[in-house]
Amino acid sequence: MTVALAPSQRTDAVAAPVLRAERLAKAFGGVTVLSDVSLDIWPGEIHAVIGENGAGKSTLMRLLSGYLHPTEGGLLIDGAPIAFHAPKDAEAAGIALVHQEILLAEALTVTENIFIGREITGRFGSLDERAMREAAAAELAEIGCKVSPRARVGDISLANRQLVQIAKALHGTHRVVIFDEPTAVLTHDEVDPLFDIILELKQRGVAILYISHRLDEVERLADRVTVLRDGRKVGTYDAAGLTPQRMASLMVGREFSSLYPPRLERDLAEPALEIEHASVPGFVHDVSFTLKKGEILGLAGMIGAGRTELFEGLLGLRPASFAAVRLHGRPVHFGSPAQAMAAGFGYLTEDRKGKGLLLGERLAPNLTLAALVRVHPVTGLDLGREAQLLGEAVETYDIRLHSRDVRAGQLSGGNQQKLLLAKVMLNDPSVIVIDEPTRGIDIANKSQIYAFIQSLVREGRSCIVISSEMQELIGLCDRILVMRSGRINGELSGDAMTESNVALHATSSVASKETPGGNAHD
Amino acid sequence: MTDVPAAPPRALQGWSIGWGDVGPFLALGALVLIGFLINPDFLSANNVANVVTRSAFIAIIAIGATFVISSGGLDLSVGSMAAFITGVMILFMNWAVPSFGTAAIPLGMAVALVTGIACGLLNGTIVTMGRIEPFIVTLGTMGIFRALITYMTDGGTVAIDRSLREAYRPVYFGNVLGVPIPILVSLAVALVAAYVLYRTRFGRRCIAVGANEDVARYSGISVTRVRTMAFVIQGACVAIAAICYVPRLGAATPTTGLLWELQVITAVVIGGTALRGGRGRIWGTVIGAVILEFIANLMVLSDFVSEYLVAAVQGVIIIIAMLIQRMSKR
Amino acid sequence: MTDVPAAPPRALQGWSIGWGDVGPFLALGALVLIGFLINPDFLSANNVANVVTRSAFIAIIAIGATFVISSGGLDLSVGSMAAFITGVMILFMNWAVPSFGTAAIPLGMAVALVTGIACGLLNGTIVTMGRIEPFIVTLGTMGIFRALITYMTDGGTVAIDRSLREAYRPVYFGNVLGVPIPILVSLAVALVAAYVLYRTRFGRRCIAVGANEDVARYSGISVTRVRTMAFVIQGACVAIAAICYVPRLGAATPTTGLLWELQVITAVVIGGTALRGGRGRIWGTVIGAVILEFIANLMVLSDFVSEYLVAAVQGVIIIIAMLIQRMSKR
Amino acid sequence: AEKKTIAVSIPAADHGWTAGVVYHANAAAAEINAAFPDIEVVVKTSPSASSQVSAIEDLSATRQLDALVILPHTSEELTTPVAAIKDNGTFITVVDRGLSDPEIQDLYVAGDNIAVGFNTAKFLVENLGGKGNVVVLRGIPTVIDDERIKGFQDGIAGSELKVLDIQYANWNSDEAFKLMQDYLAKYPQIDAVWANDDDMLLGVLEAIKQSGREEIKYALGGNGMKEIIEKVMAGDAVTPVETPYPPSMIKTAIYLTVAHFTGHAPVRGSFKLDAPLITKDNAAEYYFPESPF
Ligand SMILES: Nc1ncnc2c1ncn2[C@@H]1O[C@H](COP(=O)(O)OP(=O)(O)OP(=O)(O)O)[C@@H](O)[C@H]1O
Ligand SMILES: Nc1ncnc2c1ncn2[C@@H]1O[C@H](COP(=O)(O)OP(=O)(O)OP(=O)(O)O)[C@@H](O)[C@H]1O
Ligand SMILES: [Mg+2]
Ligand SMILES: [Mg+2]
Repeated sequence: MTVALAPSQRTDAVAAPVLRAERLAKAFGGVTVLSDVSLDIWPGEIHAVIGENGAGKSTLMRLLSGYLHPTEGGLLIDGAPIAFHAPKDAEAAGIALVHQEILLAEALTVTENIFIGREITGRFGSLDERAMREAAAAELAEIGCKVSPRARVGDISLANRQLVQIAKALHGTHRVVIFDEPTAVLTHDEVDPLFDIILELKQRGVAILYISHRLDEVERLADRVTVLRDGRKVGTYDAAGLTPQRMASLMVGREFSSLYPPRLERDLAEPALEIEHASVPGFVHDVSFTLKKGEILGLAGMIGAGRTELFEGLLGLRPASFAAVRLHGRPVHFGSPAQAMAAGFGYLTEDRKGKGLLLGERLAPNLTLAALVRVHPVTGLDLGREAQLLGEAVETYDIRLHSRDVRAGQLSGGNQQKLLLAKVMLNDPSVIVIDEPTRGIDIANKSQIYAFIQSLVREGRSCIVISSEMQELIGLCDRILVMRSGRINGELSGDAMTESNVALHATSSVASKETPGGNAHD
Repeated sequence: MTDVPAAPPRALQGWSIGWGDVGPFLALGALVLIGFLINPDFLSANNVANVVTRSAFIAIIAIGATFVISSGGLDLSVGSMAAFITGVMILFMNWAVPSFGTAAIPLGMAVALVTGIACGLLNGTIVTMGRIEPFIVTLGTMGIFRALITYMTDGGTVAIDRSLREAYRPVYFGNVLGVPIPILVSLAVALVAAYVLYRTRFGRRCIAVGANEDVARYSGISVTRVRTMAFVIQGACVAIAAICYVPRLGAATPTTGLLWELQVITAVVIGGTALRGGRGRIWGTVIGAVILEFIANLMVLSDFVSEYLVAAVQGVIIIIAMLIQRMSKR
Repeated sequence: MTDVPAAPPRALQGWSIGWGDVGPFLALGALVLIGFLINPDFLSANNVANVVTRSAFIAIIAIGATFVISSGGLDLSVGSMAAFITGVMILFMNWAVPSFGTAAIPLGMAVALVTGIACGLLNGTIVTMGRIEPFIVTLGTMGIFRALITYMTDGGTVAIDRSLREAYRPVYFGNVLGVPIPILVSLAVALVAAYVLYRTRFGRRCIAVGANEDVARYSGISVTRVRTMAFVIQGACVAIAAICYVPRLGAATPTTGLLWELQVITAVVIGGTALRGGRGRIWGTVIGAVILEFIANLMVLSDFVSEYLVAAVQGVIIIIAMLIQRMSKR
Repeated sequence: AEKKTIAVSIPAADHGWTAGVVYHANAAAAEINAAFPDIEVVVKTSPSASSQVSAIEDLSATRQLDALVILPHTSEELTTPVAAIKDNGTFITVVDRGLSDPEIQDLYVAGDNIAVGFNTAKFLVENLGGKGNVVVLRGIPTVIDDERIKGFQDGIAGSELKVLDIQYANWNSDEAFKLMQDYLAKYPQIDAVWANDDDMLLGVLEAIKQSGREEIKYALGGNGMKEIIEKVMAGDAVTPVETPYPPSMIKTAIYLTVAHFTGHAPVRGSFKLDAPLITKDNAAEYYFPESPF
């Protein structure tokens, strides 16, 4: 306090950082995950924080916004030390956080979620629903989110939930807004309105902290970049001189070369999965396609294109009809995910928190949950074998953790994703659908996952990759199907696989015949 | 300014009857129809008035339970609490009547209300401060309230003073323009409760806490305060119910309110409130209480159920009512 | 490739006693200590044997409840189910004894087991197929089972045939190497249950279903089958408890098993199983049952509690035991 | 003649004694409905006082009742509702538990709870030579229970019989078994046990048998359950006597009520059934082998 009142600080006020972290450290139960991190955030700057999965980015952000308390070090606002006991305190000080994980009450509506804890009341203290709804609608419109303010959050897509979460955080006036991987679940088209908002905030002198594994976004937005590695700060750099290449090298601490593995040249003939006239009422209309054995097939589209629903229908998780489904030439019908798994079909969900992992459980039970036969000889579960499998998974997928005894929910977001991938692969599927494989994964690991997917097909498996990152589909896939409003609106392969082509087919109703270079069936 | 698609009009949403949730009403309709077919007397004005008046008791308590349950809690102590409050109230009135005459009645009502609020506060505080499952806490206080009233009355019964009996009688047996007073009271309680739950900050926060505690906490809501408050409301509702029913019962006995907690929770759930919290339906709860009372009534009016099997048939009907309620949702 | 430190050795984790969860043991320790200070007879071999033997029924039933609760369900019908199974078993044995002699006893046990499994299947099927809150379903079947036994016995008592009584007596009153048979049975049930819950696929799935239904479904688990199976296990456990129970008093009465459901749930929760599912503790449950019985015993052995206040003190102790249990977790 | 309706409202069978009541009420109803074409007897059971209030309201709301035979769950809670029915001109027969206002009843049939306790106490005082240690199990906190305990305490007054302990076991044999085990653990010397109801006595006997304790000279109950009467008939040393509180009093009451309508003279007044000691000699009179109680 006394420091803040010192005259020298006062005269400096205009030039003082709005938020300053001093030698922050954080330990969970004796394990230090962040140490000695100092940071200055200036008004009107966009400050990116990058680092590998588990580097401590989210932890740092939670410290800055009152969700966690530092074990050591402290915060200063306008040069005055301050301690947050709860997120509400940080909010009062003008700091808002958009979480990496979605934190909304599913049973409540969009409006209700946005206004939890700060409801607008009218006469006699009664809620002013109208005012709240209108404010919510305005907020949503501004970031380009098209959901109804009356919709139940449990009923809207993951991407829309993320947008609602952003709307919630942006409501009110702020001096610092922290975005922790806001675009991980968004497609390119949804990213633009968000960036407009961010730039507008910057114009108004709001400080932005921005975390992303999409380094091109960082390059595009950031003024300065702080790099974290293993819980320590590597340095803060002016964005001007940084290329994504250089950022990646700083993150991983060594030279980082190519993201995508070299394309495999091979003949694809034998069908692995044939789907004819698939319909999922309300989501997918008459979709047919064939996945070849050994192929990596991309599935592109915007939010609501119906890609996820198509496969949920296939797995028997929602009502759907198929004229025929053939797996390796044999007709199949999956009544449940269990049947699909038994047939050698694997599906990795896009919603790792809600449908992928038991966040309160330890890692080993999570890993083996869908493949218990593998650790279950007649004598019952073999915990030793299970631990061994976890060890292998940690190796193979490079899951970064401080102890194998933690709960899945305590892993960093990217490491959760890797655990989920390991879980699905444990079943040894011959055809695997990966919905958003690299959501929240750092660049070094992305390239590992790409290499891994390629090794899968090299072993004779076949793979469908659903992704909102066009780059990754183009870099990885042999062929890309673009879905739009529940229909296949184009098939791209070879040189036709360009960002502009994918975007074109995802947004406008070009008939598949006219697709340049696209040949619907061969 | 916005390009948000217009939401479908949901007239009357909120604190007037929520037409989105017709389940309980359908179940009630089916029950009434069956009842009428079995015994036409079932729909005689007299019988209907009796049944609905009776249901007011459980309805009022269940309205309180709607707050507790939708905020993610549970209160098993309501039955004993009702007995305890009735006992305290009667003891107080009997003590006060020599000095205050019939003014002892309003005084007694005030005492009942204060006692109820205190009981609710006790439950709420232990649950929130001790972070113990509400199930266990209220099972504990259920024993405590029951034991206290047994102790205070030396294991027996306290009857209301004869001189107050007639003066107090109208609170249960009277009517205004033909509508029995307990029905009016429960409607009033339901209206206020619906306003509080659907139209105030507290109500909104109650639901939010029940829906997702973490989200509520991170949004700056004091989960402790909201949960505790829900228990306090429950206590107040139990007190109001006790006040209405002292004239009917005329006494507190160690068996007063036995197993009411189960009826109350059943009424709430049949009404469409989610037992895991995050969703509260005041009018559904009221209908749920009426349904339960109609089922019991039907058992008495119909002749073909062996009296040993009454409980079985009741169980089956409740499950069927629940099925009807669920089906109407899809 | 990674620098992950090896996980600390967690010996004995899993189906032997989970040392990570000492809460219930601490609470039991505190209770025993207090009991001893109040009345040294509390720890006499005889008293301890009596109390632990008595706790066996609730323990066995509560072990079943651990499956139901950890898979996200709840079973309020266990008490009535116990009475129903006891009644069916005794009626069957009395009918069989003229033709089969004492072989009627093992036959009766088989009948009891089948009945229990059928009852569990009924509960499970209604819950999963009807998608109705387990609370309501089992409240309904609670009434149904109770009514059926009342009906079958004309509202009275069915006593076991005199000729079987002596032959059957040892199942409750006998011992092996000084350890009473009910204790051995409940230990055996606990061992098997711990194996099933911690060391089999089914156990894993049970916990997964309770923790997050969606994750379980996406992992290829049939939520319906797992939940139903948990209820079936509950039914089998109730049957085993009934089999041990019959020789104790030799009769089924309409009060058999009254309110056991509350004791069972309390034992499970005190034992550290989460009431909202996703976490099950078999050994904790057993200790929870023993704690409850010790509390009741302490009430009788101590002299300073008025008989009217026993329930209150019991309530307070349970809440305190819960607090100790919670505290030890942080 | 015009058909007369007699409603019988009794507690649901929730323990042995009430089960006996239900049995005898049903038996009486069946016999009367067969024997008197002009009389219809309707039996309704209720699990609690408030549901009993509801039940009699329902009965009177939907049909004309000529008579109501009621065994009230509790006195106070039923008084006002029964009075309301009386106002419609219904003949009221009260059984066992009196209403708070005796003016309401036309006919009253009851056992004598005080005598149940008192006679048992007198037997113990005489047979234990005026001194000894007694433990007592009581039922559910109600008037009946209070009266029995009071009678017992009056009965031992002046003797050197000492009541070591008295606790509730809720008229439940299981709880009685546990309570007795605990008494046995707590008190090294017990001369006699009194469970004020035979359901509880069954549990007590089992606990004594298990403990192998020999010093307990008497274990007595009350109510006249057939299993206990059998013991008395057989000359059991520990349970040589019994006090009746027969559930068949409901049958008596129903028949008396019927007599009011079929006989030539009105039947009114109070009938208090005695609670004499049942001994080996007179036990057969109190033995109903086909009753569930
Ligand atoms: N509650 C917790 N308990 C224990 N460890 C934790 C907890 N929360 C985070 N960690 C650990 O702290 C480390 C840093 O996690 P953090 O979430 O900050 O990483 P991140 O940089 O955001 O990674 P990602 O890019 O994958 O989101 C991880 O190793 C993680 O396992
Ligand atoms: N449970 C639900 N109830 C109603 N509508 C839903 C539900 N889940 C999703 N939707 C809607 O269905 C549409 C498709 O959802 P979703 O965004 O998951 O499709 P997708 O093609 O998998 O897109 P992406 O994978 O890019 O997110 C969206 O408009 C979404 O709002
Ligand atoms: Mg993160
Ligand atoms: Mg999707």
